[in-house]
Amino acid sequence: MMEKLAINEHGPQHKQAFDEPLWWSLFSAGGVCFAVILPAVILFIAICLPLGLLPAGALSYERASNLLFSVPGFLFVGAVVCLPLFHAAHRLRHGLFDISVGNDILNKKLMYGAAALLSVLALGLVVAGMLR
Amino acid sequence: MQQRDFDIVIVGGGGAGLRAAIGAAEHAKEHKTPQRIALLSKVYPMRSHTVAAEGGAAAVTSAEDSHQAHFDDTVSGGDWLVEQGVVDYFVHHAYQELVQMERWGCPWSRKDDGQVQVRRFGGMKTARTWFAADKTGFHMLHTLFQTSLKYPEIERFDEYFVLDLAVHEGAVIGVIALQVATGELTLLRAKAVILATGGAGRLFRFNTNAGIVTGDGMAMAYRHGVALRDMEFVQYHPTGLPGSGILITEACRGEGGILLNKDGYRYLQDYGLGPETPLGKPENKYMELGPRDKLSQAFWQEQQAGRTGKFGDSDVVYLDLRHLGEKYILERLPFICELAKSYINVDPVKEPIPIRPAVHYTMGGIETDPLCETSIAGLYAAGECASVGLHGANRLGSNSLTELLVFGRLAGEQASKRAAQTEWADTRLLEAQAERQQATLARLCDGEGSGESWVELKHAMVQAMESGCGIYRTEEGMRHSLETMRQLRERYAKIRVNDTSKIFNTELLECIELGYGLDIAEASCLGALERRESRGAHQRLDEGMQKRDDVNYLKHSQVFYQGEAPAELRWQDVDVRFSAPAERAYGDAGKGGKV
Amino acid sequence: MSTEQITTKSVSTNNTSIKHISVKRYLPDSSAEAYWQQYEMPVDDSTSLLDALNHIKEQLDSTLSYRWSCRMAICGSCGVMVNGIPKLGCKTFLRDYEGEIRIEPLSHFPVQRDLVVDMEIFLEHLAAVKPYLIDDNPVKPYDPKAPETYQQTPEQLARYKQFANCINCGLCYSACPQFGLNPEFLGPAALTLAHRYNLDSRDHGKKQRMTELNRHEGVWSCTFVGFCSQVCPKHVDPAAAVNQGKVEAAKHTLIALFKG
Amino acid sequence: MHKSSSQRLPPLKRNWWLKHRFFKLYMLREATVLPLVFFTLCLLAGMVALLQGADSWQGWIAFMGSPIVLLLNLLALAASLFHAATFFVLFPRVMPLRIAGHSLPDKAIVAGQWAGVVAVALLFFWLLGRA
Repeated sequence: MMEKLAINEHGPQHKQAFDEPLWWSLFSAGGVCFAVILPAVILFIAICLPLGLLPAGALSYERASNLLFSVPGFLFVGAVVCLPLFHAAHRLRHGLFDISVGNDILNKKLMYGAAALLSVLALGLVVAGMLR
Repeated sequence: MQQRDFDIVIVGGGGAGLRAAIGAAEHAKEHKTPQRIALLSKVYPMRSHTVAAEGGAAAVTSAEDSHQAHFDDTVSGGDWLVEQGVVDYFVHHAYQELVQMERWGCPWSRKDDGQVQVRRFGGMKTARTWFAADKTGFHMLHTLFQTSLKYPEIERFDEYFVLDLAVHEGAVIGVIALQVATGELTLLRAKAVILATGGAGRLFRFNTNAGIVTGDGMAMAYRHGVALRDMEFVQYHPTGLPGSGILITEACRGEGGILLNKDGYRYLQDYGLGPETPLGKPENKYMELGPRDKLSQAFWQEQQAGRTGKFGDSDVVYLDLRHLGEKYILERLPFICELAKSYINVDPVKEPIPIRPAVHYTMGGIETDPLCETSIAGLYAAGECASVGLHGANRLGSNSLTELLVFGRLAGEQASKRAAQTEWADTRLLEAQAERQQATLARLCDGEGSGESWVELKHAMVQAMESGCGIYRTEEGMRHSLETMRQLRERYAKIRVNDTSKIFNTELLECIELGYGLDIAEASCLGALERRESRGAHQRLDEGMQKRDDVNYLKHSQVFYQGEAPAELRWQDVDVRFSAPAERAYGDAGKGGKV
Repeated sequence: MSTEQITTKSVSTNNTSIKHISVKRYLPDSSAEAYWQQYEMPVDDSTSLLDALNHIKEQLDSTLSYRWSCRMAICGSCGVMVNGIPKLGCKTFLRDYEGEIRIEPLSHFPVQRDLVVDMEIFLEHLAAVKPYLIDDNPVKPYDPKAPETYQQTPEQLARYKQFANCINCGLCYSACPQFGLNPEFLGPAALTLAHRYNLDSRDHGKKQRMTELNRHEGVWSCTFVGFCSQVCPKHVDPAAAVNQGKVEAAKHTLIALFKG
Repeated sequence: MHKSSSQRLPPLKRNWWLKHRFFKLYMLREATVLPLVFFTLCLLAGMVALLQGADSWQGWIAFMGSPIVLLLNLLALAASLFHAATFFVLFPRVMPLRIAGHSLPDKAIVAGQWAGVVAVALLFFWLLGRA
């Protein structure tokens, strides 16, 4: 019970967190995508497709390429890959803080950095496909 | 022992104390005399009992209303035992204070056009009560507390229990307080001190008051020779919940709620408050909108006649709101619904609320002049602890929330004025008094007392107050109560606490509060016994004393402390310069009277 | 008015039974460690936890310390942990508990003694957000000689009214793991109070408050656990206020960005 | 009053969330992003495969059909639905929608969001449900 008594030495800090609104906005947008779009995406692509429940040719190599390597495909990747990645990064960062793993400044860089890298990769793949 | 110097020390962090602090700070700023203000409270300020006020705050607001009307209502409501000059000042400053609260952010309920809304209240001629749903005191207190945070000159001492005033040669020089968290004594030297410690409802067993309402400030001033005035007038609020005494606001009736006995009959028409007003059409000063003393007395009469119902062990009548409709009830009286559901499992939308009178307010208190100063130079009092002369023999609902603003500010300004012209007293004078306090505490904690239990004494006190000084009183009952108080005071001298810890020793605080309580309870009983008439909240059943007696008793009672000896009573003239005493009448009977 | 007999439940309160309450005691001047103490008492359907504590204080053990005052859930004094959940003692009824009842001081605050915690940090956080009406250039300054109110329609009032109902009991801080993880986090009640004033049509202090809110220890420490709103005895929904504060802080940042 | 020297407790221990059901549910909600990340990585791999040609695309579909991957993606589906259930109720509290001075009931906003989920599923059905 006497473990308390860590006296707060540093005065009030007024350091503005101007980056947080960005992360939070991406988190929120990603959360919406995760909730509204992802159930259908997972159902059709990760479950129906491999189980062969989709009509033949629904996602044949040609059809899939046409669908993905296009402007709508670009937007699709933004909504089901990039934004959810930032959503995940945000929650992982806070989750790590919740269970006292690492330190927040480093975790932030790692998580959002990874999300950004993978997002660039994903969108890059679409662009590469379109230019092919 | 910590020692600090302040220009002004305010004891009590409720509505009056906070308003005084802000008033003093503003006054000092305006007069370019920077002042340090200490605000001491035995609880965090937002826990103060102002928080529990529900109904509203009165001020002349509409064009049809007039200062004269508010004055007349207050004077006759107080059965002419009021200081009329004070009432005059009050009604003329009420509105500006409520507007000031609005400018500080108080969320007053509104009309569709954005103007502040008013509601009806008992004993008031027209609707003039500002409200914030049914949590007016809560919103006012939090607004004041939050506003006080703007002022760096106000230094708060939260959970500091004031043990005594330091007085030297007829002038106050500071206070001695106990820091509850550590048990350390703190000396605060001051040029002016304001007492804003609230009432003493906890002298009675069944009351609407918070546990902290123990009359501390009254006792402190009283022990230094300031008169307690009109202490026999204790208001019973007609509508408390059975069992707990939790307050069900008068606003319920202001909004159109009705009172029924067990036969479903609106019994108030039998007590000079009729004729019956139509359902959902409340009329000021009629029926349920009569003053609190009359309504509580009517309950007692119904109880004697066997026309009250039962709820648990309590005799009750019923407050019926159902005809107001769910939407209206939830908009205007949400807190009442929450309280009734939580504490007696009754939904006011669907059922009448069983209620009974409970002790609510101490009309009397520390005697002050119209500028809030007591007979000790530099010592001011405001709010329920004070008797500035506003309420007389019966307070009108919604006058007290306004009172703590009007007189809180006035006391703050007066104290600031005095502080600008006064020097601190020699510290050694305070230290001497602090040593006395140290000795008193030591006696309570490890003295050789016979081990009288504070619990037993407290229960004996509240029982005696209730049985002898209730809604109706008899010579015999009051005499017995007074005797009891004197015996209890003797027994108190031998009291001892079990808990000797210095840290947050609430048992010690209870004991000290009990000591305060016994002193003022004696004053209250003495005033009651000696007032051989019936007036306002003081109603006697004794032969020949059932009527008001202006010849002998148009006078304030003043009780003076005499140490261990019995207290002494004197009589003081009342200021009746504007309105001669007249018949106090409500309902149709009041129609012919003064406008 | 008809003269029918009033039929209201005449309550069968007196289901008296014996209950055990365990209280976590901590008496720093006699022992460095906290310990559990059990009390036994008769209770009925109307007995609140506060009634029980008062019974202990007066009849069983006068050394037990706790805070209380209004006993009607408006002063905010009597918050304690009841079986691990923050509650107001006066609004908690023993009839709702089967078996053991374990009472502890509020979590996440330093314990001073028994059930009394040090609330200073809470008060500091409240004061930090400038919780008062700020109107630096009011159209009409307050004039005591011709006092005038602001205009505010019931709709404008309704926007913030719920958030003005906070009684500062501190239960939400005990429910908030983010405050437990980092006491510098301003926390639910303080952020709610800031939001209450930001939403008030009479106020113009949002920009000043935003410098407090838009900090890591401001709104951004909240992860919408939401337990604060669950335990709030006045249904203030602090979680909603804090997260609406995030939207405001985001807007604030955007504006700051454009203004450079 | 100046009291910036008030006491601070040390932070909670890392197992704090195991002590209450509410906090366990919170952690579960936060953990929904783990299967999400897995699925996203799968999707990324699929995009690489698609770029590489028809054979790798077929290989990717086969990979997606392996029991463990399938199981993890079923978990991701459940996670997305659980996430949706927890996320939708937050929306009206974060952004209360007001129309003509009256706030829209929370239930309507939540229902609207579920309607969105169904609409997206129908869109996919329209797109992929036929050859």
